[in-house]
Amino acid sequence: MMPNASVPRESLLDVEGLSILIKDKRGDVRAVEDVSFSVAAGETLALVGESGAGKSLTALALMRLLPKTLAVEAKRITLAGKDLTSPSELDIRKVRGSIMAMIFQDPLSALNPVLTVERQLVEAIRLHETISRSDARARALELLDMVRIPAAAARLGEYPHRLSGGMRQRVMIAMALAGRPRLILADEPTTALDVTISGQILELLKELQRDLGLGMLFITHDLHVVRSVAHRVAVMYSGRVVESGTVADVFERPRHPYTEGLIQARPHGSFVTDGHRLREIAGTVPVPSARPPGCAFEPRCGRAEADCRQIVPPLVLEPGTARSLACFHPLQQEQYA
Amino acid sequence: MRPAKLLLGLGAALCALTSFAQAEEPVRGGNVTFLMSPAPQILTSAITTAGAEQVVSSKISDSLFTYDYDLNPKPLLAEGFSVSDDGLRVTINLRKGVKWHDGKEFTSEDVAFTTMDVWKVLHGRGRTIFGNVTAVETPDPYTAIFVLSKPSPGMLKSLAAQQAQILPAHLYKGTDIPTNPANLKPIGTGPFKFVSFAPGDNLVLERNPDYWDKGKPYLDKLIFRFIPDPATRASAIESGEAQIAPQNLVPMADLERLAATGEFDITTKGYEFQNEMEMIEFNLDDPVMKDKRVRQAIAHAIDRDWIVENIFFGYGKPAETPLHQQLTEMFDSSGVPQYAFDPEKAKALLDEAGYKPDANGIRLKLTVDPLPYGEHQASIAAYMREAFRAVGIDLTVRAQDFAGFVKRVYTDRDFQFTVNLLTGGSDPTIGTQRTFWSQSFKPGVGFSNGSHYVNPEMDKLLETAASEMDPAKRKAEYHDFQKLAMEDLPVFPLVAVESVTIASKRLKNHTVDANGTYSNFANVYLTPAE
Amino acid sequence: MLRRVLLSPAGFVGLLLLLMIVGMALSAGYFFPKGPWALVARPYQWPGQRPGLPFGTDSLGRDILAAIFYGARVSLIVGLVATVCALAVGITVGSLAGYFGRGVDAVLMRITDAFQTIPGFLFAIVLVSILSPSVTNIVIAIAVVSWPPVARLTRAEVLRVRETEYVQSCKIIGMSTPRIILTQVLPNSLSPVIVVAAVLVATAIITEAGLSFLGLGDPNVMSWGTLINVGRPSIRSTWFICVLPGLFVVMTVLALNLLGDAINDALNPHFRKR
Amino acid sequence: MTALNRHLLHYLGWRLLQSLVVITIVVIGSFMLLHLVPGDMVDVLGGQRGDMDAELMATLRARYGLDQPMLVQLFHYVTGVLQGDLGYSFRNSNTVLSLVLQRLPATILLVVCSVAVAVFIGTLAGVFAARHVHRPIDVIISMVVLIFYATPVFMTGLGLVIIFSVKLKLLPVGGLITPGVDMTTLQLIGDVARHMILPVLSLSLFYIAIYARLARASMLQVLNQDYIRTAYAKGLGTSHVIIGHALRNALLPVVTMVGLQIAELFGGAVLTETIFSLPGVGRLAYDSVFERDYPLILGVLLVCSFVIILVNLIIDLIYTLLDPRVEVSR
Repeated sequence: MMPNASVPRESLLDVEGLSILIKDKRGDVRAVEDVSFSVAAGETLALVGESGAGKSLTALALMRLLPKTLAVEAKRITLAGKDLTSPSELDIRKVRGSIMAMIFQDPLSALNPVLTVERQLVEAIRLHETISRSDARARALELLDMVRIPAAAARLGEYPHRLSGGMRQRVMIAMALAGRPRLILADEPTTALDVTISGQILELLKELQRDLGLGMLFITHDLHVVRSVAHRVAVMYSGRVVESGTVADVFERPRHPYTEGLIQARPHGSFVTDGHRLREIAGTVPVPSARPPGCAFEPRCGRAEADCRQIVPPLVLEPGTARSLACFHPLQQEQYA
Repeated sequence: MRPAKLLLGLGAALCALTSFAQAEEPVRGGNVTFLMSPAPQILTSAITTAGAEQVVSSKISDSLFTYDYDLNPKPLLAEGFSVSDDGLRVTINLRKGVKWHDGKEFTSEDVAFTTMDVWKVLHGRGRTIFGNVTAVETPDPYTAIFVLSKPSPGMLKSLAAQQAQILPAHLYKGTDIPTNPANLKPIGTGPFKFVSFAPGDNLVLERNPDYWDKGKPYLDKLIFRFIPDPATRASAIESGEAQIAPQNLVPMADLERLAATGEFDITTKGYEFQNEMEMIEFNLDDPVMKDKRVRQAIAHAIDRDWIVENIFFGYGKPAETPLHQQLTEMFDSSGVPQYAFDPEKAKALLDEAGYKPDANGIRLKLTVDPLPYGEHQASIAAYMREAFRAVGIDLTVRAQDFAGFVKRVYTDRDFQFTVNLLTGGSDPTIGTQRTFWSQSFKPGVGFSNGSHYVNPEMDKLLETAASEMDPAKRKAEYHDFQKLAMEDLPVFPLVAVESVTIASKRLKNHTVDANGTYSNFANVYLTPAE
Repeated sequence: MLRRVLLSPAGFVGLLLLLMIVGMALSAGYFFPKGPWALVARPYQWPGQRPGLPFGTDSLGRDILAAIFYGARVSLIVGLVATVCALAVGITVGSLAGYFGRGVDAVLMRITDAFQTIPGFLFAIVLVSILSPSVTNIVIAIAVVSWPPVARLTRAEVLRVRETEYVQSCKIIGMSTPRIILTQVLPNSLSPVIVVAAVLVATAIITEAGLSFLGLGDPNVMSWGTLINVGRPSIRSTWFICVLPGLFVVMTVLALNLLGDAINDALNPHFRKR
Repeated sequence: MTALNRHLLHYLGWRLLQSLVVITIVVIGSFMLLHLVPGDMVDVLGGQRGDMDAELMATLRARYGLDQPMLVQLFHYVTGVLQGDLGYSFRNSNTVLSLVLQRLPATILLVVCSVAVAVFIGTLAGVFAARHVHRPIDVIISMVVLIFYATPVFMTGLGLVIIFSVKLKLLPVGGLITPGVDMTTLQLIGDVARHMILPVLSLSLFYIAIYARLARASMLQVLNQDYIRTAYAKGLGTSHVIIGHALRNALLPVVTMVGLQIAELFGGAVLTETIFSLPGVGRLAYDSVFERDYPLILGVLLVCSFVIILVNLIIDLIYTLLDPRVEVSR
């Protein structure tokens, strides 16, 4: 079930100090604050956290698809050697769909209802590649096969509303791959699907990643999905990355109290037989504008001390490991049973 | 034989003289656009009294005579006429060599057929004008003799194109005249031939090359445009797209402005055949209106000078008798009771009649029905509502459309008084008699004795004057008529209306006689623009 | 909701204009005790030509400003009453058709279609000439012509609301049908109708002006339409008689539409923040 | 594809049946309505012809069948309509059908061009305003179109005539064709076009606002949809997204509105035809109401309703072509 442990290769995407501000007359609010992470080719980084943590915003910020009322600030963003810290409209347009592609959550509304699958696919293909219409059609068929859509030729002429949810998500993936991207941003692609279909989609994504050597930033709130798809994971809380590292490390030896709480909150085994109550984390995620001064998790953290309240703990790489942590009083190694 | 022929000769000479006076040489060619509204439904006026049809058909078919400003007949299709001593036989000598547009010869047969089978049967006014004609003898193709049961001097005054358009017998005889296709594709004897008719939009006539009056008409084409909106008509004239608009089709308020530009000439001549009068018809069957003092009070409460000045812009005169001032031969207001604007007298009369003012000064409530045709009657009614308030009468103006008005007033008799526009015509027997003659009252028949006035003395007076041969005696009889009418006041004449024609200065001879714009436009020409 | 309407610029301007018009209507008696019909001076006086007559006089010498003040009263009443009638009929027909569906819906909708296939303005002309041009008849004609769109809109909303769970649950607990319609279905389907109401009042005022322009106005009642009709023949020279009331028609319709927009935005705010 | 055709036929059949019911209601309803009108055609004839006596009026009434009870007249009328005979207009001495067909082209031309202009410019303005939402240009556009919507059609019309025809003398004052000039078909088309500019402009200016506001609202809504974000994510430029993806979806409510508005436009045509003296059915109906020419009024109402239903049918089909989700089985 565990993906093969990844050996750090040259990174595909480097994000440093990314912040997203909600511009408002009464003063700007930082929805996402000083987030840093990187994704290597062939590697999947999961961005996990409760809803409202700013996961989707972060992905949309990379694609510069945020609504006008939100502003993006970053120290450094590089993608496959290209500097995307503050790209012009033209630069980002060239990158979208060609180097970096995105898959969205709700397949039902992500496809244009009045255009056939073929038109939307061919459009994506011919956007970044000068290719004749017939060749593009062939490429589209090829893509549909690649995402395992049965009887692809028949499906081409269909309108989205005649396809099932899973089928549509496959088309979305095909569309994302049309521009031969090197990095896929997947924003909870399986959340809207029922369990069996989402399992197939996850398998498909892993296969594609392996076959095409893609880097993937996978956004989810479901830890199961993280374990089955991701190599590394970054945990976000109220707009900040609080812990990141390899999935194995973080899951077996979570150091940040919030990560530990998340993992414990996961139901494992069956309720009926084991009969023990689920552990939940008291309190709720603060709204960005009402974020406490120090560490955002402080009010809900059993281990909070005075310094947690005053200073925002910086995300620090632990020497000698692949782990980064933003906590003054993390759980120590030995505490594990 | 009466010395009529001599009279006629004099008239002809006079006419030649006047045209000689215009030294300018008539310019040949050019098209003239003539504004008209409402649009005609058919193109012959032989079976209708509607204005649009009259203007149009007078250019296509000539009539027997045309009349100078003093309503003396001038030769057209008839070269002359003579009246027998007893006034019962009127012989008309027709012009030779006149052809219908389809090449057929114009003969006395056409005159006989039109008089007996068309005018007397289907034409509203024709039935009274030619009421006394028992037969039309045609001894030869160029002589028609009207045989009368009683002398009708009035008839001789109405053989102009407006009332008496002659139809081609060879096309109409034995057909259902009102639905005869020739009504929409007329064949006439006039200076202009029919080209095309787009109902509601335009009618195009072109020069009749073999018109009997060689060398005429001067114009190539005569185009009628039917524009319903008064403001758009004014724009058409001002922009030069149209050259002439008769019969107040351009609102009087614009005339001042257009006159100031110096490019137009504005005339009130050429409507001597109309002699339209704005009148109040009192419903004598109504309990309140039955009382003469109330009628007189209403008369005194109206400032007719104000109406002429502000609603007719001076184009008209306050009426002093039921006859129009332009009927110079008959009009005589000396010794005729007058009703000056005198609110105090009006209040006194109302007191006398027993209508005392109540708490807030209202003596009685009345309703007026203005004729829904053009905007003058509605304005007069609106003015009266305010003027009557001063004497304690609370007046309500009732609006309805034409059909509703005719049914309410002349069929249902459900009204107190109207503000009506009655055409006087060129002779009292044509327009005025029907308002006062008890015989003309019949429920359902429009514009005839709306007040249901029955006065044997008046009937006798009208009947003798109608067939009085001696002009002097006839004038005296109509003078008595005017006195009696203003005494009994079944109808209160308000304004002797002067209709106005506005035309570009470049358009010459558009109004040369009493027919005015209803003449055949044979002499009309257009000088080139500078 | 009112606060949100006032906040949006459109709503504010609209409300301001409307209050001004309503103010004129209410204060007409106070400013012009003699009423709109009195002949105060020589006709066709240009605005400002005589002191005390800022808007000049019409073709009979009546004070145009007085006529406009009183006209505001009539035009607003015509607009409001016609709209209320149209809403009443429209909502009844729409809710019945929407709620009961099948037979009732088919019949009512065909009748609505019939009304909507006949050109509204032409139908109003025929109606007014039948009933004779008086204010009440004009109101009836306008109402008869403007209820179909309301019916159609209400029906669509009722169809939507009828399927919602809370209406189903009412049925389950045995609530009587009329009570369901009145207390559950209608309150939730009327918000778009309210927005249309503002536009309906505006359309009614324009229709009344149009009818009067064609001479079908009520001569005994001074509305803006009456004044326009009085001024129409001389529009080429003394155009202000027509244009001044016309301006007020424009202002009222503008105000109502702006208000309609503001209410609409306030009711479904989702694309306000774009 | 045969399934689709069968579906289409079923749909068309159902819609035609509905339309027939509607037309019957229109015919019978308006026939009853017209008979409530005080006074009839003979009253008008009597009034206009001067002194017609009672017998003549009685004969005319008998001849026009106005003396029979209403139901009998209705029966005759309906049987006539079924055979395509809409009756005879005695006032215009022509059959109602030819009279109406003679004047229908002017109105159709006016209405169709006005709708086209209103929809085209309206949508353009709406989309442009939506694209620059809440910016000055958006407010200006919304305000300008609103002002034209608030101005009654007859005032815009007269204003245009005064400016373009009288002062600038560029365009004809009214009418459909310059009469009395024989022209080749090409010149004729040019001439009619010149005559139609002002009427179409004055009628469409009124309706532009409706389409502009609708297009703006619908475009704003569409730009919110997920598939627009997907389009941007593919790397498409803004204008490409708007034209390629958003426009087609935003047009759906606009097309429906055309169907609803078409009847109003015929109504509005009455005023425009009066001002620009266009020989259209609007004015024909208006005049015939005052002449109590029942067959003609009914003829116009019937033909107008028929055309409106036809247009609605066409618009429904266009809608199904534009929006594949509508399975023609509504």
